[in-house]
Amino acid sequence: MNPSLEQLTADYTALAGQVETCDFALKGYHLSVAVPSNQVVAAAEIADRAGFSIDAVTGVDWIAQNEMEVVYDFFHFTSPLRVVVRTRVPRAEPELPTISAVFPGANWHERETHDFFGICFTGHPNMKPFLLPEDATFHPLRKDYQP
Amino acid sequence: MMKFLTIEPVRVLLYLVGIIAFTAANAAYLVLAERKGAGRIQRRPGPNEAGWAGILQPVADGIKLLAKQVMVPPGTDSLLFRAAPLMVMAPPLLCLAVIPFGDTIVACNLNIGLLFVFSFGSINVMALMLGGWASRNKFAIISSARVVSQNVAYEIPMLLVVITMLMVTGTMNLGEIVRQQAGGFWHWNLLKVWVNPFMPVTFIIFFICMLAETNRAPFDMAEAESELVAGAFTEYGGMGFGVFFMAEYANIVVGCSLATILFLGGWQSPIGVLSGGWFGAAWFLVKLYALIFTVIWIRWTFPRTQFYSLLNLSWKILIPVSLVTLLLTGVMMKIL
Amino acid sequence: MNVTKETLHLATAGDAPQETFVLNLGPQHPAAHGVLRVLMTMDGEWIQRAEPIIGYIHRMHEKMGENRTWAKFLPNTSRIDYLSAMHYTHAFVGAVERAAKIEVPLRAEYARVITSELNRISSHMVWWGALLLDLGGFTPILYAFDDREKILDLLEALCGARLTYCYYRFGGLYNDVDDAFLKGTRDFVKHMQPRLKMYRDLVTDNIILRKRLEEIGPISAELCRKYGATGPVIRGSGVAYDVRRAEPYSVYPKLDFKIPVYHECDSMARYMVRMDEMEQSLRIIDQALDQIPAGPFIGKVPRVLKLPVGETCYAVEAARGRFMVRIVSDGKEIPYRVKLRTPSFSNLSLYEEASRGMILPDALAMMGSLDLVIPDIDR
Amino acid sequence: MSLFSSISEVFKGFKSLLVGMRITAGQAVKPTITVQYPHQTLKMPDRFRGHLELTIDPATGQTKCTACGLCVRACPSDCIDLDGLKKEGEKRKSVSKYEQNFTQCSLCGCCVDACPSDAIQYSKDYNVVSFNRDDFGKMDLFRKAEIKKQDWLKAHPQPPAPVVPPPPTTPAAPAPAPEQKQP
Repeated sequence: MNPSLEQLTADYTALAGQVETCDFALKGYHLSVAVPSNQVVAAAEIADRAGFSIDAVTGVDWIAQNEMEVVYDFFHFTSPLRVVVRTRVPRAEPELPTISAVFPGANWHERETHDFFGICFTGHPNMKPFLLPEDATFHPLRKDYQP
Repeated sequence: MMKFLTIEPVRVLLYLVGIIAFTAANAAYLVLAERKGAGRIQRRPGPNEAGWAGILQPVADGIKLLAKQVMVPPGTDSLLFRAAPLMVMAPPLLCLAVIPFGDTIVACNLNIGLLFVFSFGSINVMALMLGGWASRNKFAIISSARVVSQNVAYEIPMLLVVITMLMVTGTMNLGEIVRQQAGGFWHWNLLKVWVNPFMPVTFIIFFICMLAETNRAPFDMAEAESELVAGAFTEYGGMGFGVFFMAEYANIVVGCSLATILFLGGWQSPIGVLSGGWFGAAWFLVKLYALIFTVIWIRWTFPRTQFYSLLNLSWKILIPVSLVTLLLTGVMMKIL
Repeated sequence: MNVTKETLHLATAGDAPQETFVLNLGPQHPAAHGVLRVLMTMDGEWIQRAEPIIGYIHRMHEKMGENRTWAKFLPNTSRIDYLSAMHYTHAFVGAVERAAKIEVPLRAEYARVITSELNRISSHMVWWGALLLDLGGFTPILYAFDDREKILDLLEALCGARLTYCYYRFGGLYNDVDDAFLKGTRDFVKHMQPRLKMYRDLVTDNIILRKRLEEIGPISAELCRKYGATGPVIRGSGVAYDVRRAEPYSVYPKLDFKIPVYHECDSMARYMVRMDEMEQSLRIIDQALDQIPAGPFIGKVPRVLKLPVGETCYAVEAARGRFMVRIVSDGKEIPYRVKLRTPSFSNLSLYEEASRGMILPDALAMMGSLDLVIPDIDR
Repeated sequence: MSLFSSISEVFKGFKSLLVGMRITAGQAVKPTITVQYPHQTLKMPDRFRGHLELTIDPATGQTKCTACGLCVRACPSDCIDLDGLKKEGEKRKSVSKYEQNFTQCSLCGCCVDACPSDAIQYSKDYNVVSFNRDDFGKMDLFRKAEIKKQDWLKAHPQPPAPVVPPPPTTPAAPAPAPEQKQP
């Protein structure tokens, strides 16, 4: 069941997302989708239905815009297709729902993102400190972090 | 002088000292032999710094182990924890007392030698179990549970095999068993295929069971260092560990001696010449160390078996096969 | 023989109170390959829940990427997974080259393929030896290291380092591949064929190993998909996913090689995939040695490297699976964000679900077949 | 599984064990492959990356370093500390202090790549041990280079008298100097 680019584009556009088709040779992915933060679970479900696998979940701290970006990478086992779903949350209150119910593999990635950026994934089953020490109160990948 | 040596108390004392020395020297130097053998197989020289070609390595190891404090971790049953190393060393020493090294070289010529060896040989599993249980360590407890079930499972085919041999030889006296195999290797029980065509199979079963009983690789469930750290010995340090380690080798010596006596003709010369007296002892040792070398060779070749396939091997293959050989031997003996 | 409680007909139900205990496997445990800690809730020898706890050698490579220039981050990439350092450097230089549109000369690309595949073989050899060590076989690791040493000697003579090579540079290589290296590699390929047969006779066909690995630790393709497991794990579950084919990079499209796939989903399948991969890597090296052209080994690279604003991804097939680098640049000399997506991380994350109900030795055999490198997980 | 196939499986398994034992026995009679380290040593390949050392121009016996500081800027782990001063009568600066913090060095080779005058190279010294942390924390490469200079002077017994004429020949930097250049 190889997904088609058009179908995916249509699905994500229906999700109030801004879909951008990219040149793989320049970017390293085919489809970049920006969705509102409350739509990430639906976006993940679309990827799940299309047979994608979770690659990574990570964050980027855009301190100038006072926003944090959460990036979900999906890759496909059988078709050479890569989709990037991104969403932005305000820096002051970085919260968005977890997709670990859709992709259990996102569990660890989200814990890591929580550690590094302090982004809270609501509904996450096991939001414990992960890579950082248990008593760490800092989020090292935030741009205003001073060691 | 010779007369003085044959006085019973002196003789017993001499044999006691001799057996302890033999066991200790074997345990110490088999460790070196094992490490050297492993080195050969893995194409490296093995320990070679202490003395010429590492000949003093066991001494160095012994001094190191002796100099270490024996730690008794808090929460352990300290009496059992200390007693287990003593209990593990006693059975092989006792068993060696009835093993005939030569025609006349035996500490105690017991008529029920075979029974004696097996009854005392089974105690050593208890020591491992107690040691593991007393150390109050989760790995050690898993290990001691494994050791018990493994030894129970392998005692059965081993004893079935021994009963087969008992039927063939008709005696439990180890010296008598050897004497029956006199005159050339074709008289050995191993090759007495006219008594039982499955005789080599019997030997292989005995050998496998001996490996399992002595917790040697590929059946080393007691230690299983990649799963259970050091198994039952996890909490032991210094000479406590050292004694367990030595007992393992002492048990191998006993097991291989028994295999030599039961199947390979004990002190009998394989070609008929150069037999008797000290030559006999020499032949015995040659056969014994050849078997021990095979044990070492096996250890450094195979991965460890999984615990349940180990039990499966015993219950599903070894016990049925040994029962069949037992039956066949009975039938053959009745016919012939 | 996959032993579960059901196959042994043990009383799992019933009113008898079941006592469980927690076994703390690691962070210093012989089977944990480094500092992995697995908190196992055990029912006897059965695992009820095995929760990997990681972070013991976390080094925050991603933050290190944010406070040094692109070129200065290069040595770090070989230290994420020290066993397949070449692949990791490849991904990072690939990402930067893709973003800065740097042309790489063909000779450099072929040299990258040769060294990458050598590195893959050496990494699989460590895995092979370590797996056998987990299973209690001590000799294979020394045979494997004997052969691996030949690879390391070759690479040392080539770039001066044995493990953390840092051999690839933006636009090419650190220094040219010389004839001695090419000849040595050819000799190695010839030497390796009979050795692989020896490995097969000694270990792969061994009945004890087969009993330890066959039908142990099944991981279905669907489980892999949900967790993002890649590399030999997914290929052992019957999916022919290989980044070298799915997202072709370097000169791999010009080379002819097979992707070994096994459909059994068990530990033995993963084992066989890696053994076959070593053979395929030898094939790739052989072809690349025939095809490597003369020419420069490094392209034109600006002296002060500034990447255009935007983000770029680059994925390679490392020895353990898909390794992806995502770099975000804000036009300055130093990266804005470097994300390292490592294969062992995803491969381990399915362990909790896959190991449920297994017994301890099987679970450890399965952990060995996942081929974990802990610094790769912790980064 | 039928009885017959299980029996044949047992035999096949047993045979595989014997094959394994034959292989280990075959390996056991082959010579050892190890190097007994303190007694035997290996020769390091030409490209081996040890710690840094300052090169000496074989023509003049002077260090080639001009203390330009490019290596310091190229170093990912900030482990190079150098200082240069301009001697009288010379056009360029020459190095007067060169310290490498070897405890932090990752041996990546960026500094050697960056050096415009081939003034630094890797030593083939792999056996680096010391009782003193500062021997590595502040590895004084300049002093080592001075020792080498002395050796050079001993090997080239020139009268030190012509101090005034040499300046045109002494500028030790931009000459191509193909001595240790790696391809």
